[in-house]
Amino acid sequence: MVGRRALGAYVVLEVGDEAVAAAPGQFYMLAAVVGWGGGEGERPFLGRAISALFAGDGRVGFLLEDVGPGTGRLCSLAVGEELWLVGPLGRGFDAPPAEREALLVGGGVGIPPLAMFQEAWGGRALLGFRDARHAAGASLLKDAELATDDGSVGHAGYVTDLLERELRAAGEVCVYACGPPAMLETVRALTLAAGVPAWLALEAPMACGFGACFGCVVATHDGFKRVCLDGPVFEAAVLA
Amino acid sequence: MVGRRALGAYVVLEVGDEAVAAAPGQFYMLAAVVGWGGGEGERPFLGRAISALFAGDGRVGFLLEDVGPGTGRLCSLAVGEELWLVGPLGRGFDAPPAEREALLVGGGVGIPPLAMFQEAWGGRALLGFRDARHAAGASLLKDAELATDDGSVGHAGYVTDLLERELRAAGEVCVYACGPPAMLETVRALTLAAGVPAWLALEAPMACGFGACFGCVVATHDGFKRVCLDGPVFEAAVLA
Amino acid sequence: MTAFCGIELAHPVINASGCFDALAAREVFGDSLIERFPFAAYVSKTVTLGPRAGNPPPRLWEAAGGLINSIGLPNPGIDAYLETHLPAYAALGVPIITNVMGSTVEQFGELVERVALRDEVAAIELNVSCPNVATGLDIGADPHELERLVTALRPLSAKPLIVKLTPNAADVAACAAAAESGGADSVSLINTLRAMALAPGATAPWLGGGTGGLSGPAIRSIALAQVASVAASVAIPVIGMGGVASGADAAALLDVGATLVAVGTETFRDPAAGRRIANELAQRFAENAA
Amino acid sequence: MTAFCGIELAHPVINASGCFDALAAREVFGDSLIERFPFAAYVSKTVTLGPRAGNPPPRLWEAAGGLINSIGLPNPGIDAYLETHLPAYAALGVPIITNVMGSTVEQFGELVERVALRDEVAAIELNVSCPNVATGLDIGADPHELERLVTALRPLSAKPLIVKLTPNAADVAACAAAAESGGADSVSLINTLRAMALAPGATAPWLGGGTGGLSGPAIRSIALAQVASVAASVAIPVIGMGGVASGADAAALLDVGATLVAVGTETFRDPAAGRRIANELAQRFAENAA
Ligand SMILES: Cc1cc2nc3c(=O)[nH]c(=O)nc-3n(C[C@H](O)[C@H](O)[C@H](O)COP(=O)(O)OP(=O)(O)OC[C@H]3O[C@@H](n4cnc5c(N)ncnc54)[C@H](O)[C@@H]3O)c2cc1C
Ligand SMILES: Cc1cc2nc3c(=O)[nH]c(=O)nc-3n(C[C@H](O)[C@H](O)[C@H](O)COP(=O)(O)OP(=O)(O)OC[C@H]3O[C@@H](n4cnc5c(N)ncnc54)[C@H](O)[C@@H]3O)c2cc1C
Ligand SMILES: Cc1cc2nc3c(=O)[nH]c(=O)nc-3n(C[C@H](O)[C@H](O)[C@H](O)COP(=O)(O)O)c2cc1C
Ligand SMILES: Cc1cc2nc3c(=O)[nH]c(=O)nc-3n(C[C@H](O)[C@H](O)[C@H](O)COP(=O)(O)O)c2cc1C
Ligand code: FES
Ligand code: FES
Repeated sequence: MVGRRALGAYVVLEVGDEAVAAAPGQFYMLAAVVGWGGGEGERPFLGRAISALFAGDGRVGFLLEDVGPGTGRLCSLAVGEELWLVGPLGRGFDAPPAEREALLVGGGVGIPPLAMFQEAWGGRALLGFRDARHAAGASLLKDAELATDDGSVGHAGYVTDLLERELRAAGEVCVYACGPPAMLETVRALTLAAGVPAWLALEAPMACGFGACFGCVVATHDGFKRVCLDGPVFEAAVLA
Repeated sequence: MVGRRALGAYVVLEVGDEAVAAAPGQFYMLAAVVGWGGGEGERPFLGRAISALFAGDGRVGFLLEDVGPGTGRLCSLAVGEELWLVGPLGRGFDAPPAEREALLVGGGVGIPPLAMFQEAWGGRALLGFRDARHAAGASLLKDAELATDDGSVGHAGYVTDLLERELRAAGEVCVYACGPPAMLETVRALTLAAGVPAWLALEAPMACGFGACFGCVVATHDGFKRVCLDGPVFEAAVLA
Repeated sequence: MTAFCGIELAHPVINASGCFDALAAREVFGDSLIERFPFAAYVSKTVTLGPRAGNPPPRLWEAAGGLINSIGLPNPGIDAYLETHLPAYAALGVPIITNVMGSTVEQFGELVERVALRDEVAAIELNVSCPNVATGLDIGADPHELERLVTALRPLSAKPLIVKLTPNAADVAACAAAAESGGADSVSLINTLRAMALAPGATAPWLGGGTGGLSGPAIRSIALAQVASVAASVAIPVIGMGGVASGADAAALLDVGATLVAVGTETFRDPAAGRRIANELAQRFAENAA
Repeated sequence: MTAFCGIELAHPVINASGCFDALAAREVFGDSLIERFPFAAYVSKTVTLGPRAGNPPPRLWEAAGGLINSIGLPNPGIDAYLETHLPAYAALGVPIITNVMGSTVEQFGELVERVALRDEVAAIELNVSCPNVATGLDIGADPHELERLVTALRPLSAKPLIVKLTPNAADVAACAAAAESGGADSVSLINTLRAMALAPGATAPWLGGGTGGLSGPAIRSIALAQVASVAASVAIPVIGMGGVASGADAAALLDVGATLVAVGTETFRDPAAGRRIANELAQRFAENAA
């Protein structure tokens, strides 16, 4: 690991890698070489899926929130400590169609794919966070409009309220979203109802990240699909 | 943990405890609160038995050599990190009979019981080590005569060579020994042959350290005995 | 209070047989142990008719997330147990469960009859599952044999009979049902799973007993599956165990239908684990009630 | 070179069924995967007659030192397997072992007959042990049923038949001997052990399938005991697996009598685990020879 900084409630890690470029929405499987596992409950055992925040020039960046033993250990890494890294993995976002405005909707640790998307292709960001401490993550995107659950920054309420407003304002948009399951479910319902194309970067518990275990499936109209291989980005319309 | 220093090939740890006095030869079960287990092979899982080097005034000291995952983690502890500590455990050395000179024979991580013995009751120390780096441990006792395997310090050869010499010099001695199994086996054979009373502080793989698991037994003329409960100090004559 | 086969317990956490020597613990930790005994009942180590020395050392191997033991059921035999150990256990102030094992129905019968005569004993646990001793396993893994055994023992004692099942069986629920049909008042599980390790750098087994039994967190999820399937198959109370290290682990076993939970290997890491886990459980219940 | 049932393998390390999707891996890691395929043979995921969707998610739970899965054998069915997957596997450049499972002798028979016709297949593995599907288990845990099954399948194919035993049996060695009597050319073990977990803070099972199978380091010592006991009981070659994560783990299985070693869960942590373990093994042999 070559760099580490705190960003509000999050930690940004910078890791040396042989610099394969990653697409927005692609992810890596991460594990610490030392101190992975053991302790209470003997977890983490498997690697953890983490989206790329940036990638290139021999470095990959990640945005992390400590929500359990795996992310906790990764957040505690000091510069110089070693990581196992497999990636970039999965199918990320494609470039947006020229004729529509890209709306980037997300929040929490879902913002890295959106940050990379905006860097590559632009787009207007609507981001939701729990509180001001988490909203610090919004600095990773340009000119984001914010919502917080506690109203401390921006709109008091859900980011999907902002999306609803945009969908009512009859512009030609398409939506790119990444965030917690409940948020994505609302994005899916809203965009479907509005007849607006949307792509969602999903999360699922993963063991391998490269299609080997069939553990990370999501239901689609074409049966179960592996989030790590056929996703994590799916068109909203294909999800069952 | 309140103190840590390197001593040649060893590490001396100082741990805050409610200051029960420990007898020479008594031990504690130690485990790190964080970073115990996981990694390659997922060990250590159980605590590790470690002899007291000193005990009192709210502090217990330990001498450690990194020989595997458990001692490795303990050696890597920084001041301020927390430990699980159960002890003092086991039956240590008794005070020597007044009419005989106490010879303290040992080496390697076997010296803590001898250091505490000498502090309490005196005695002349014969210590064996692999090389000069390990022989630094001898500074924990007063006026020790040394042997090293590589001849870099003191007698070139085994400490039991020194014991043999002492046993030939017909003084009224009794022997207190702690060290690796092969050394103790030789001490047992030599003192038995010479008709000299000897007490040995044994090692055995331990799961609990307080007599619960029956895992640490040694064969005696009176059947298997638990090293953690009936020992670790046994009279040489009772061992089968 | 927790009720189990007519016995009142202060809480639902007891020790697993062979994982806590109450007499040694009192010697080491003093009389304070009795004032605050960590378990709601005390289960003895397995007792056999004659004394047993146990297996030659080494008896322990540290496995991934657990421990393999080949202790081999050392015990002083039933005479010395009844004469010396049992009266000492009675002073612990909690109900005593005596765990026994025979190699034949007759041996089991003699053990049960002798233990049944003693008022200090609240219940009898039949170890038909120890993987270190061929005979115990064979009876416990075959539902028909097991039912025959329990049927033969049932008339010999009015005390609750707990059958400690073997996890090394194709269908543990069928074994539990057989024990129930035979007249058992309760079943307990899981015992250790047959396991093995080689000495580092060698091709020979490390353990003096050749193979041993795996316990600890590594078997926790196997225990939960077996306890759930057994609890769904019998009406008698179930004692669940295997890898319990926290209140959450204990709660999971209770959630799938166990009445009591036993703690084994975790007490090696934390001698007060029984009390800690009971407290964590009580706190969970309080939180859920609130 | 390692010889196995008349097949020449570059080294003794293969993948465990269902733990490596060679087509997905090629998609992810590119053609370099084929140039340096990590395994000496490729074992397919279990194929059934009709297509299967598998169990509803969540399908994974991280256990102490391991993983519980309730994948539920999703597969495209034998038609699509033979038409699309098998020709693609053949391009991997290593011998192909096709793993099949039926719910009846007739289903198994049809699967074996159809696979037997294909030159791309070097051997057939019969999954009689998957704990997620009731039928597979029942046949594999009962020596008599198992012998009957293998006897019926034996005449249907000249290809080596490998019987993948269930570890959830009272006497795995007896099952192995029954498979041998029925005409099996090899046995493989261990499959995952029945296990369960509750959702955090809930009383319901976490896994969509209810229960699942435990794999990884947690089962390593159980695997070693079962492989040792099976290898001592049969003359046919044994494929050992269960928790193998290093050359030392693989060497232990070979030391107790296995001919090949399969790697499953560890490939999730390290996609190149097969090659790494084979290299570590080769180094051990070289050191022992020196
Ligand atoms: C494609 C993808 C991209 C991601 N990108 C990011 C990112 O950029 N930044 C980031 O911080 N996170 C990201 N995540 C989420 C991250 O992978 C998870 O938060 C992480 O795996 C949690 O691990 P943990 O050990 O910290 O927490 P866990 O304790 O594993 O808890 C996480 C959740 O898993 C479940 N759980 C609890 N115990 C277990 C168990 N024993 N077995 C299985 N599940 C359990 C529970 O639902 C719990 O809420 C991403 C996930 C995916 C799939
Ligand atoms: C009473 C007593 C007092 C002691 N005092 C001290 C002391 O003061 N200082 C000190 O440094 N040490 C002391 N020891 C020794 C110390 O307890 C051991 O060295 C320690 O337990 C080793 O743990 P480890 O994880 O570092 O090494 P391990 O890897 O556990 O290796 C230690 C030895 O254990 C065996 N082994 C290897 N793998 C396993 C396994 N999986 N399961 C079981 N055994 C295995 C091998 O023989 C190996 O050589 C004492 C031991 C006892 C019993
Ligand atoms: C060292 C040791 C000794 C044991 N001795 C016995 C015994 O004498 N009788 C018995 O029925 N079970 C015995 N067991 C099995 C335990 O009672 C328990 O069933 C098993 O260890 C699973 O629980 P755990 O994971 O909490 O340890 C022993 C287990 C261990 C680890
Ligand atoms: C995710 C997963 C899927 C599996 N799928 C199959 C399968 O389709 N067929 C089969 O015979 N075994 C299957 N297994 C069992 C493995 O082949 C292997 O027997 C077991 O995982 C033990 O090895 P390991 O500890 O190295 O993983 C599966 C195991 C896992 C973890
Ligand atoms: S995580 Fe293994 S297939 Fe997706
Ligand atoms: S270490 Fe458990 S009885 Fe001695």
